Amino acid sequence: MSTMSMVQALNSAIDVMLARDPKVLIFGEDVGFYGGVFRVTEGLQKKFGERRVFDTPIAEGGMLAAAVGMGAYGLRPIVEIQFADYIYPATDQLISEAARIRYRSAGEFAAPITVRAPCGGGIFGGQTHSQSVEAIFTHVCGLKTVMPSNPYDAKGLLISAIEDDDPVVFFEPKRLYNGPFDGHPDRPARPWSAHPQAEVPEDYYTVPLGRAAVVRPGSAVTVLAYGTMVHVALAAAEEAGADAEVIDLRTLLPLDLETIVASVKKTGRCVIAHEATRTCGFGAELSALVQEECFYHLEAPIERVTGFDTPYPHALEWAYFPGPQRVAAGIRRVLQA
Amino acid sequence: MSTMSMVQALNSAIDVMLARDPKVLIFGEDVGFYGGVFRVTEGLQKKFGERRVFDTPIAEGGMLAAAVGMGAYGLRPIVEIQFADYIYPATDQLISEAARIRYRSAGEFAAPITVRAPCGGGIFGGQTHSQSVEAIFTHVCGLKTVMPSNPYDAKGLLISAIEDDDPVVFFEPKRLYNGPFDGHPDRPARPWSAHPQAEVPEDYYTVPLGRAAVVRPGSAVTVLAYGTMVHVALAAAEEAGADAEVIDLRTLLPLDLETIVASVKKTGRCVIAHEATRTCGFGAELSALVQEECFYHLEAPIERVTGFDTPYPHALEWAYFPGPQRVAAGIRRVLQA
Amino acid sequence: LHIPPHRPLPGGHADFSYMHESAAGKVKRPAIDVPSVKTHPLATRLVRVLDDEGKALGEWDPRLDPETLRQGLRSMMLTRAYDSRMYRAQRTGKTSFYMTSTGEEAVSVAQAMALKSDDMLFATYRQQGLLIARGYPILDLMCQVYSNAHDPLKGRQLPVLYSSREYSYYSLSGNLGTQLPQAVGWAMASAYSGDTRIAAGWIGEGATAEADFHHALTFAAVYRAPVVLNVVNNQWAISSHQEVAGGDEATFAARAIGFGLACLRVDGNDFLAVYAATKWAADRARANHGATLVELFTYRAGSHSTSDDPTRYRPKDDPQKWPLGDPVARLARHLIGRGEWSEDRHEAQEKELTQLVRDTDREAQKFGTLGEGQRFPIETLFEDVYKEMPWNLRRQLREAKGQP
Amino acid sequence: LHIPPHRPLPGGHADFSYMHESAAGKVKRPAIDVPSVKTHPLATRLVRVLDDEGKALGEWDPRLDPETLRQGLRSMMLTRAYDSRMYRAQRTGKTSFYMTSTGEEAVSVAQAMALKSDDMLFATYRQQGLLIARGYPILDLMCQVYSNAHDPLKGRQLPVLYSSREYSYYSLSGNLGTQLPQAVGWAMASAYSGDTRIAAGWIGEGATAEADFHHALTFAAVYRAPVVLNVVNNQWAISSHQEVAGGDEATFAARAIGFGLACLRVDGNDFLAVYAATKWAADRARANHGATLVELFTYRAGSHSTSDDPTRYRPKDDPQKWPLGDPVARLARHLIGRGEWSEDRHEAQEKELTQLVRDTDREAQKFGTLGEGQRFPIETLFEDVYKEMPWNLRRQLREAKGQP
Ligand SMILES: Cc1ncc(C[n+]2csc(CCOP(=O)(O)OP(=O)(O)O)c2C)c(N)n1
Ligand SMILES: Cc1ncc(C[n+]2csc(CCOP(=O)(O)OP(=O)(O)O)c2C)c(N)n1
Ligand SMILES: [Mg+2]
Ligand SMILES: [Mg+2]
Repeated sequence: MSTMSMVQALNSAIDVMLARDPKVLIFGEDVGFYGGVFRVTEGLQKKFGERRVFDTPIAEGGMLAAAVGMGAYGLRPIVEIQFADYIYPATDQLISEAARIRYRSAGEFAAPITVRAPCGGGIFGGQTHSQSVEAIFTHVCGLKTVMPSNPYDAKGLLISAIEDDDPVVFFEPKRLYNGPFDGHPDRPARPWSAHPQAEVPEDYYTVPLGRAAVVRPGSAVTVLAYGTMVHVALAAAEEAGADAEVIDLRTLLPLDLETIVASVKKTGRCVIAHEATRTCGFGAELSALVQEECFYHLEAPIERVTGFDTPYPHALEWAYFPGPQRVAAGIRRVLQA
Repeated sequence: MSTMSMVQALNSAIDVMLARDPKVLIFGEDVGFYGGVFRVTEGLQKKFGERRVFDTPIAEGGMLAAAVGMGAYGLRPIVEIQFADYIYPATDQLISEAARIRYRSAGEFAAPITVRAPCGGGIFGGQTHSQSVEAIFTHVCGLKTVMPSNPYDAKGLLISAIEDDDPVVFFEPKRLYNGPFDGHPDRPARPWSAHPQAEVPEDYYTVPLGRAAVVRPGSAVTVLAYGTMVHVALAAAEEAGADAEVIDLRTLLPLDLETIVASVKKTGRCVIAHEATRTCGFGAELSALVQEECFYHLEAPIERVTGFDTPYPHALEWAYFPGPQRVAAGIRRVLQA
Repeated sequence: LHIPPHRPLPGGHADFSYMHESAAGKVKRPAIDVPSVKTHPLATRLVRVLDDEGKALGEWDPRLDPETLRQGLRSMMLTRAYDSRMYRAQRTGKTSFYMTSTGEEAVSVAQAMALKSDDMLFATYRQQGLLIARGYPILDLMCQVYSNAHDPLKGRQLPVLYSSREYSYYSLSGNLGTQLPQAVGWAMASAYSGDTRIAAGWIGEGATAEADFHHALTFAAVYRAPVVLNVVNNQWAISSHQEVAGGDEATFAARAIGFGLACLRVDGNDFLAVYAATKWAADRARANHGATLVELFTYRAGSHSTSDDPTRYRPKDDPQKWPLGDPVARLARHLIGRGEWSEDRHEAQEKELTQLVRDTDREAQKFGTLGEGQRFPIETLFEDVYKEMPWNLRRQLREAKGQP
Repeated sequence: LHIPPHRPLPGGHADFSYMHESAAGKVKRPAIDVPSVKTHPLATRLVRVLDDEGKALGEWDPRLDPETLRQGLRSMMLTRAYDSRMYRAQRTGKTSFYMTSTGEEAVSVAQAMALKSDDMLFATYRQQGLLIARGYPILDLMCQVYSNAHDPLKGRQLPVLYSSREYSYYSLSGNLGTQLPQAVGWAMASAYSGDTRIAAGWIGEGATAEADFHHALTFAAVYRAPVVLNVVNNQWAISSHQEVAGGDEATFAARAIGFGLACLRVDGNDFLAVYAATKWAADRARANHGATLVELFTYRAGSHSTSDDPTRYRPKDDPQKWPLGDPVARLARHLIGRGEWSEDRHEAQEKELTQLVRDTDREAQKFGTLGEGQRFPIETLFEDVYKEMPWNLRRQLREAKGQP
């Protein structure tokens, strides 16, 4: 056990898997010698050599294609997309190839690859360094989609993703690299060292894909969140003084519907929070499912608190971000409805 | 006025606009001399010349990039993507560029382009000639998304799309090219000539973007559909013997929420039907919105009847397709709930 | 604005004046380990071995024994017989779609023979000859085309999008180009693993405009991947001529130059030349001297697929006028010239293969066709989306079965 | 598996042994209407005019009058002064991000001057000199970087992603490469409209691996678009050396060969050479002889951006050891040699520009900085997503304003 930041936990997961399995390798822009622009692969090339941790040409589509070919050979490549905003050039290889290969080859070939991509706001990066694009991939059958909210889960989920025999898109919220996690720019950011989930074992362990976690039990309202928004939801619950049950989805696809339904049937109220733009965001699917599963238990309309339907702005980053005030307001509306 | 098929109506819309506006041009794979694999541009190169109707290299990303550059110059290019399944290589130019340019340039530059793409099943084309990918684009702010269900709307909406100053993704359901429209492969297909909406004026007219149409009035349940599924919904309503109000959305983004809400508040029940895969499909957003807007009027859970969360199969195309039986079953469930 | 004019026109006559083929035997054969720049002059030449009389000339003659050549001839003829059978099967409504490789059989058959049987192939839909030359059962090919109960791909895929791990043949995609950079990735994995197998990828000249082609060349160059990258320039991409893909501005082999890759340009209808060029590139890759871009200059003699009528966009006599002839006829003529084959044996073999294909087709149809007979059960619609079926698919399967 | 080794290493010393620059004046200048193949040998040469003593030699000397050169020198010095000012502004927390073009000023300034003022520019984030040379107000540049109330882009864009229709400068994208094929599209539109304006696009050597580069070359070749396509090879892509982009296998100019495009490779730190090469390519495009791929061989003297420290991935002395010198010093030396400039005037101008930039910065900060002062109102977050604001954005705007 030691205290790890998000970046250290991710680095540790890759380190552990490179050591355990010679079929694992990782590549992407600046991931080799430099160790990645967010330092997630720092020290790994030195430790495991250039053949296992290396830079690629700047071509996300090429990286994915190479990974699919390597997967067909039997390797387990990890691809780092420097920013989720730059995953679009890779969508064809990801959607038309990686996600389809098992099905179209009747199980003869697979794509056991993991695509890591930092997502969301947090660095005043403007519209091309801040996007949350998960909903594009949760619509694609054949893909799994993961977004951790803390170092312990990040390492355990990333190891599960690497070991998974299907392609996994693994999103890493940038705001959890540096904070503030709770979405209060005005207050001093609480470092990971002050968080219990920063207690991370050095060696191998997994957090299973497809399982959500109830991170705050409550009985008045259910708040569904993932990534950074888990911390925002917790802060909002406090600020609304609400007996809110906060669920960290952790894996979006396959979704842990049971945990969600059990909670909403108990509370009768539900708020969904994500940073991505609202329309057709993952919150739409969550809302539709909860409504289908819990209709007769719902005492108030399901609320979505999300990013606005605009590109991510630069100067007004915090005005855009669905912070604790907005989530708390949503919780209050649902409780008063 | 004359009777037109879907293809003829689309051809007429492009013909009219090429004649009206020298800034309009159309290009894509095989659209020039050959007239397009679905014959939508037949005769147009002969009539307007190679400079206005031409073939491109096989590079959807290149086509979109060229269109964005032409749009910046002041032209109104129409791009034909031969199959919606092949739009992925163009997603970066469509999402990161066309959809963002007005915003990031503070209105100095725009992308007044129209991207046409045949979508959905209907030709036993298997997983790479049958996809309905609209939900990927309805999640993207800055884009408009359209899907007509009949020749009259197709021409009027396509003209509106071409004249629109924002980028429009225009999906053309292949099943409406040939039929059967109602999703009954076993029965003789009713040709367009037998449909009133095949009565189409030869010259210029528009059907505004952002307006749905109530194609079947009813008071017991609201059925939301678009494209081919409008015909399936109508057939299903008959077969369920239900007093169903069927709404043809026509434009998905911007959505005509008013018409939807007015109907559901009246009926208190809602079924959503689309051919695309279920999870995070556009139906999720529709369900979320209806539940947010009409919660206190809903007497039954909102039902989604959709394509399954699998790739589009070849042999089992009709088993995959959400046909009238499945939609009728959904209507019955909602009525009995 | 310059738009490449559409020519030759359907009304008019075939026009191949744009071609400048080198005479057979004229192009020198470099050693397999030369620096790639030494091969760049070959980008504008055409490696040819067989002359118009069917004699094998020059350094590129692979000097293959008659038995091997007869085997190649047989595979090409079998491919052609199979193609015409399935084309007609589609025409008579037994399946939804088909694509022939008529006129291009030397490309797939000679290349399959020049590669090792366990080299990994990332083909397009027009290299069925690769599987046939490797001895893949015609019955299984047919069942895939019929999407019937014996289809190895369970009726999921469009006809001709075959897949066979056993025959080291990667699942075909309906998306153009995607597999070329995958071949490079597979080759990188092979090198990473110290494996001696190489990869080979194919792409049509039209599809070279896709991003995947660029990615394949870039990654192959940067990581010196042991792969053979083939551009099959059959002059047409559905209705658009190779100049729409840039063929008028430079050859497709020349695309290698900007990446420092080796390149070869070869008469794709010359079995011996295709074999020799492929062997050269494969040996070079296997010896870790890097990837080669091979342009196979050939002609799509038939329609693009069962969905189009070529006489709407090119002259009727275009196929007949193609200057580089027919690969089957040319190889047969060569063997006959060597006294290793005869008109009679040729005719007999044609009959035999037609019969074999007819019989196999009867077998295949016993398992059903797209329209009729047995099918895979509904479960197969939901299997293999993931390794394990998630709850949403289990639910949807129940719905599809009409269960609550 | 071959992985390009990371070199030179931070610990060690600069190593430019991979470079083979031609001597100044040695490369011949073809006529602007030569067939593109005639330019292909230039892909492995380096067009240079200024020798080490600052003398202008050979056919490529554009023979510019002293006034024009002094103007160029001033724009380069102003760009450098502006860069260092804003770099420090970021360091002192006045904005989120900044990128300098230090060492590459000749690329943007000389190219802007060689093009017509209304030619459309599709630049990357490292050609701020284009705007400065065209006389775009430094104040507006700064306000964009500060995202303040006077920011022409309303605080929406990351610093340095400028846009100005008035100055024929297309909005910069944060996505690499995307604008190169857009430049081709714009050029196609210009040709379509019988316009005499051409387009120019820029891309870094690292980004040439993106699909957009391939699309740009393909479309430029097929439609013979009036465009100048520039690859700025500044040796680095963040931490990865040009060989990771394939620079060891061939030059980036050579990528033109496979498309039959004209190409030039030029000393990017030689103002006269850059001007002459750009003029050649622009004249060729304007005369409808087609597009040219120009590789500008230069060096990124500073960090990639304010987010990285180059000493972590390259030797400290790397910038100093760069063999092709500094563009500002080289042009100044040339002018001094011609008796048209002096050390004193140079120093004075440096002071003047530093002062000018300091004063302008004070002005700019009056409108606020990222952290402090005025901002654009919340409405601007929702405007310009579409031409007209749809209901969902109107609603969300009300929510953002705390209205019911
Ligand atoms: C990404 C993508 N875009 C478009 C298509 C439609 N399409 C199928 S085949 C074809 C022509 C391909 O021509 P070429 O690459 O020369 O191969 P050939 O058919 O001649 O063997 C096109 C445009 C596709 N399958 N995939
Ligand atoms: C599509 C995309 N992928 C990755 C990035 C992240 N990124 C920004 S700059 C850069 C390096 C670019 O190097 P180069 O093209 O040589 O341009 P230079 O910075 O040297 O001017 C990278 C990888 C991006 N902005 N866009
Ligand atoms: Mg072809
Ligand atoms: Mg660079």
